[in-house]
Amino acid sequence: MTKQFIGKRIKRNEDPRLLTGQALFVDDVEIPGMLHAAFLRSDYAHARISSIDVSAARERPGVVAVYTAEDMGDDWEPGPPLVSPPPTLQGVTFHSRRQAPLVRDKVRHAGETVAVVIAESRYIAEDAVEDISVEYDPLPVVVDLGKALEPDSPLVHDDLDSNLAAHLYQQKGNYEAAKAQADVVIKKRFYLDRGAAAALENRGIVAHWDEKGKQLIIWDTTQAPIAIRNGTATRLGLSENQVRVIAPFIGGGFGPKMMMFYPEEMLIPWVSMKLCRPVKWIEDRRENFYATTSEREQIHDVEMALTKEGRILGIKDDFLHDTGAFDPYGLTLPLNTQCHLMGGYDIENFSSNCSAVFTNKPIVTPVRGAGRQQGIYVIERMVDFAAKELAIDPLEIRKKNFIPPDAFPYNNVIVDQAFATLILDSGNYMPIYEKAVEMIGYEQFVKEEQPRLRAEGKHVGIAITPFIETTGVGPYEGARVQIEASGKVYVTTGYGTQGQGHYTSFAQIVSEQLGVAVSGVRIITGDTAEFHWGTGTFASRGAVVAGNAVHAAASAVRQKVLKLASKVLATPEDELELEDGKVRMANIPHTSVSLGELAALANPLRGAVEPGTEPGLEATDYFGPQYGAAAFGTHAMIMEVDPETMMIEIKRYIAVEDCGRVLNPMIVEGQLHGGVSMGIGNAYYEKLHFDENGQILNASLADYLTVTAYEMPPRIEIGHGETLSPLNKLGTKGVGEAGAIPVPALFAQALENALLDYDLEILETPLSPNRLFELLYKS
Amino acid sequence: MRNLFNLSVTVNGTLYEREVEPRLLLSDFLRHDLGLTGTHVGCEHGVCGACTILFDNEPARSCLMFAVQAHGHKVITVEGLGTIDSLHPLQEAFWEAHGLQCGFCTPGILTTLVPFLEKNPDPSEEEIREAISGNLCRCTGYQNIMEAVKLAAEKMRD
Amino acid sequence: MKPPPFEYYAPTTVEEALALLAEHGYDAKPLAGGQSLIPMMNFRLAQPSVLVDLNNIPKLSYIHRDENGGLLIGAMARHNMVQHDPLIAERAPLVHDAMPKIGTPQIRNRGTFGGSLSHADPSAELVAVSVALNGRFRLRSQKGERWVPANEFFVGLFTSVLEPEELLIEINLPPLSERSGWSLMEVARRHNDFALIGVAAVVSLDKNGSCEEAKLVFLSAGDGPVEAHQAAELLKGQKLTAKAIQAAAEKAASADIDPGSDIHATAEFRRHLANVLTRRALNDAFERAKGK
Amino acid sequence: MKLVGEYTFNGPREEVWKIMRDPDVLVTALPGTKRMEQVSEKEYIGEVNIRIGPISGSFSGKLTVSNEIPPESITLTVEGKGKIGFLKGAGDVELIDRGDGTTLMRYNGEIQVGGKVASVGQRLFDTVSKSMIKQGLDKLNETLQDRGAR
Repeated sequence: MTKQFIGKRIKRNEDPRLLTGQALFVDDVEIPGMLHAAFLRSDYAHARISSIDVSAARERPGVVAVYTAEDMGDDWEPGPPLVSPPPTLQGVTFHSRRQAPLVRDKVRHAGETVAVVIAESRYIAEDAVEDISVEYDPLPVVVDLGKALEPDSPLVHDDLDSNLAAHLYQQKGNYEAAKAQADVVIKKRFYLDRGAAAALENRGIVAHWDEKGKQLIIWDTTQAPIAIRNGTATRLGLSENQVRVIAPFIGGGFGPKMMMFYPEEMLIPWVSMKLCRPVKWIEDRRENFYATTSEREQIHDVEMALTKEGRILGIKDDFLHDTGAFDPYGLTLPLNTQCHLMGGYDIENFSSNCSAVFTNKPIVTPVRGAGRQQGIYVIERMVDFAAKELAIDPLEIRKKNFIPPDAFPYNNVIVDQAFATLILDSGNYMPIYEKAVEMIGYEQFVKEEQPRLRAEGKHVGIAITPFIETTGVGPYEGARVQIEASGKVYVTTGYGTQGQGHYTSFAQIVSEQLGVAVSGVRIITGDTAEFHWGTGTFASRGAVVAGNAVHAAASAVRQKVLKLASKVLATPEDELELEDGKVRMANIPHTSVSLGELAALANPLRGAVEPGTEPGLEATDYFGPQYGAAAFGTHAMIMEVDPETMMIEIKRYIAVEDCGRVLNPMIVEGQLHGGVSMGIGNAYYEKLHFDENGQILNASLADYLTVTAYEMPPRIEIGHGETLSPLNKLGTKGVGEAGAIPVPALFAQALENALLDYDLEILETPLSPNRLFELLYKS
Repeated sequence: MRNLFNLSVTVNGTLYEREVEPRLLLSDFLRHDLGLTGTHVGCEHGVCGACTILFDNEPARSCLMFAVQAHGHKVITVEGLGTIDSLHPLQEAFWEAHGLQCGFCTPGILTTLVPFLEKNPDPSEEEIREAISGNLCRCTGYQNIMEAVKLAAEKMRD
Repeated sequence: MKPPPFEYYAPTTVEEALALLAEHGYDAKPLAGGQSLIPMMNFRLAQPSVLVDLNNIPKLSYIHRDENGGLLIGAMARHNMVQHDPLIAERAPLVHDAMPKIGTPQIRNRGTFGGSLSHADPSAELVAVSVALNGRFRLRSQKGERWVPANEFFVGLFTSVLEPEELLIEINLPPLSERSGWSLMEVARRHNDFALIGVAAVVSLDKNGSCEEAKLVFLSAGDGPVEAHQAAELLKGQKLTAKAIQAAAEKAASADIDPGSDIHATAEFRRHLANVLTRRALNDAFERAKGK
Repeated sequence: MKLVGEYTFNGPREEVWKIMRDPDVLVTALPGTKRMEQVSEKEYIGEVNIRIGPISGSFSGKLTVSNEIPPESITLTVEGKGKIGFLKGAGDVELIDRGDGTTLMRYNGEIQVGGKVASVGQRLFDTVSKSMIKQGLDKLNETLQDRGAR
């Protein structure tokens, strides 16, 4: 069916507010009598607290209260587990250890909260933090992921007999048997390090306990307002309906704002209730590096078994995953990694041991890409090495192994983050891959341009990397669609938004059903008072799960509209059409009734609403996919390297993406641009540097290098494929994280190709000029 | 030591008189004393550019200035550029070119670009990169920001 | 990240400012552009108890010729003003080239020439450039005034010969000699970051095209601007052949500088880059000198 | 961060050793040292106010000496903390008689910094430690020569 609104480049409904400074962010909330919080955080990564003296802080003028773990008494308890380990996995070991609002006995990572000061202003609160003196007994620190499981390693959690947080084993077919038949077996070890999400807006929370109304209102930079509401109610002994959590406009999420409960989220509402005053805490940038979660450190020992023709018979990958000092987010990340270790390839035999490991470093939870980037890095690097080893063209070996279009739905056998067997719902990989090859002009470049440039002494390389992204997992989201007597359409969902354009893409879905202008659809997201149910913004699931919930609700309202209108216009429903906010007769368009009039009729002041029907033109519906939708894409780049200075320049960048039905190409392209920029950071600029004491040596934006306009390619050229997902009515798949996933693998390929004469072998990410120098001149 | 200063400053054309502590950052003064929360704070060490405002018509980091330093000066924030009903051509261009996503960095980028486009009615790609190189954006990869600036330049030329 | 409390003064004349500095001595800190000081205060790494704001002394912001063809720059001239000043472009092209490399456009709108020099950050372009150009600094206190050559002004990390009660009020840049060329080369992680290493080069040629004098001053190579005397010595009187330039570059990188290591670059990588950049900068400067 | 280096004192080894072990001298030598008292034969506690341009921070802590082989070698261990962070380090110091009335000091140690100063000031560590060690040793050398002069 031809779409009127879906698939169109429609300007975003949210933009005018954002562009004029009229959008509400958490730090914009001002309430009379509001107090301000500042935290004393541990300088040490691992230490016992022998004493805390807050007396001087309490005496400082302007300070209202100072709390330590002790002051919380019986209210002190660690956060709830956010995600439990997969019940479906046999023999999985999982030790759940969660962060506390304030450290009681032992500090387990630098930046953990030791005390909180509540004062009349943030300035005074920070003065008072300096008045607090803490005696620490420093302990040996667990930093090196590779050494953390050694028997003599210090323990992050003393009650465990090692730093093993979790172990899981997954297999498909029989790798060892496959290996026995293989012509070649390639073995490599890969090191992948940590980066930060570094959203432009740091985290923040405002809690307002209304003692008379017995109502707690919380503004929180969270990606999961519903879960925060429920958890807060439980912690504070309130009913869910006494707590209202608002996730207003949020300055970027990228994963870490999905983590819950952060210590501050447990503490600030508690303080507000204690003092019966509104309390605001806004994370500062330095805090953000220690207190907000980060990701990506893993060490992989990989084997790939192939025939001499380059058919991949099997993969074996035993890897260590750094989970930081606690593991509230369960096994989501290692599972995502395992799910992507076979990439888009048809591989029958797979074996993977993963050990998640506690270290004295900040907590690890998903960051855009969420374990997938690591999996894709490993498989794509291995395929590159295989091509080299077998002297097969790197394009050919990939084409040889892609999952064929007729194999979908493709059972990947191993269990994914949704705790179900991963099934790739649909896809047609070859055309996407070939489109990228064609767009970058591969043939022409390698045959003509590259030789010419090499002759000129230039080091220019080309790379092409395919990848899958599992997206849109359950459990569910919901939405309510309502036509008001004003004719305005009002839509609410519990799903939070952090810049993905939901106010517009969801509106397009509704407009498609009700024939109203997109700008006339008002969307409210992330306010628990507006919609009670939902899960959260993660796993690139907005357009898939929330989008289809909106679609379901809008379709239901459309049915109500048609039913009523057919009465009013005395015309069968199938002869009616919804257009320009009116229902009209297909054959005589000037005979029509407006949606507003119908809404008024559906809410009569006299007479009786027929039994079995409800007043109003309103519907609430939910969507929970049977399993996730699998997107596919291929990125390509041409990069020039100066092997004297290690400075790089991306000459061209291609991103071809198949994310099913595209709701708004403008928004999808924007998501890809952003993902790629973060991926470029992950590949060559962004790394959290920990020293041997677990100190972060670059906890500022001057030393933690997110890319600027200068580090980006001249432009990112985008191509689209459209393999609809059979699992949902809209046929959508997720795209939010896609851009970031293949970039480090792509970079490694491009660097090796550009520096052919150096016979470089890249087994790590992120790289940097200094590291590249070491690889080129020290081997 | 709480020696207060009488500060009078013109913000978006309005004269404000307030008593402030010398250490109060201009960014906090604008946001919390004047309620002009369109100016955002992303790092408070002068790198991210979200807090950029126009100080006597030149882009400056409001987190790297004390409010007292604005005494007798003219400040323009994003609220002073255009309104929802009548957007500045630059704001229109950002809307049309999808030059923003979460919108947190946007006010600082807009205030940076207004004088830039007045001085460079027809900027080159390179000049635009240079102009926005002091503003970090985590969502857009800068591409549609570049597009928006080109579009704005057209709009502002005719 | 909020700054600690301090007393604030906003003098309108140099005399008032000097009186305040004399009164408060070590506890006082002059506030110029504040683009380096205020971040340190926001992090609470710097906690001066008194700030003497120089931004209300218009007299300190100017750029004009001096009688012998050089330039006089007021300490409070903002980077942005210097960057776009035709006199600078014409008579101090090395400074003109350095300007876009300093911070970001917004930083350059506030940051000042004298502030950057007084801050004495070994990674600051102007610190190295002022030495390469044989700049002279005019310092004044209530006790009186003195002129200090740039190469004697910087004594260590963030440390200069400035006494607590003394202000840098003016910078003098002598004219480049005839048949001289300049170059500023640096490598930074991102465009706006502090350079991992950088070098300012000035070479002047004698009538038969040999190197009369060469000056190589490095940034981010030590606790202040680092002048490569040994390398310069190698070039004196030489024809600037690829071989001679390479020899000088190697000498500078291996013997003249003593860079440190940090998370972005090891000392070894910095030496490597110094070698590369010196070669490139000398070639660049040589070409310019010949061109004249 | 590693601290490895050499320094030549213009004086005999015994004299160098003496001043090295004299708290009153150390107070004057170690940059920014406000006070230092010997609490036991092997232990000194003290307060240092480090000032690098606009950056300043005071650290209180202790200095412990061990493996003492007068006048040849000694191990120094420092631990200090303050509002802007903490530091701990240990180093072996060796004195070699050059035979020409001068003494060569070899030091080889490691220092670790934590807290705020570590997280935002890493660019400066190397330079700071290098220059502080140099300042300190120069001061010791001066004292040494003054004494010799007396």
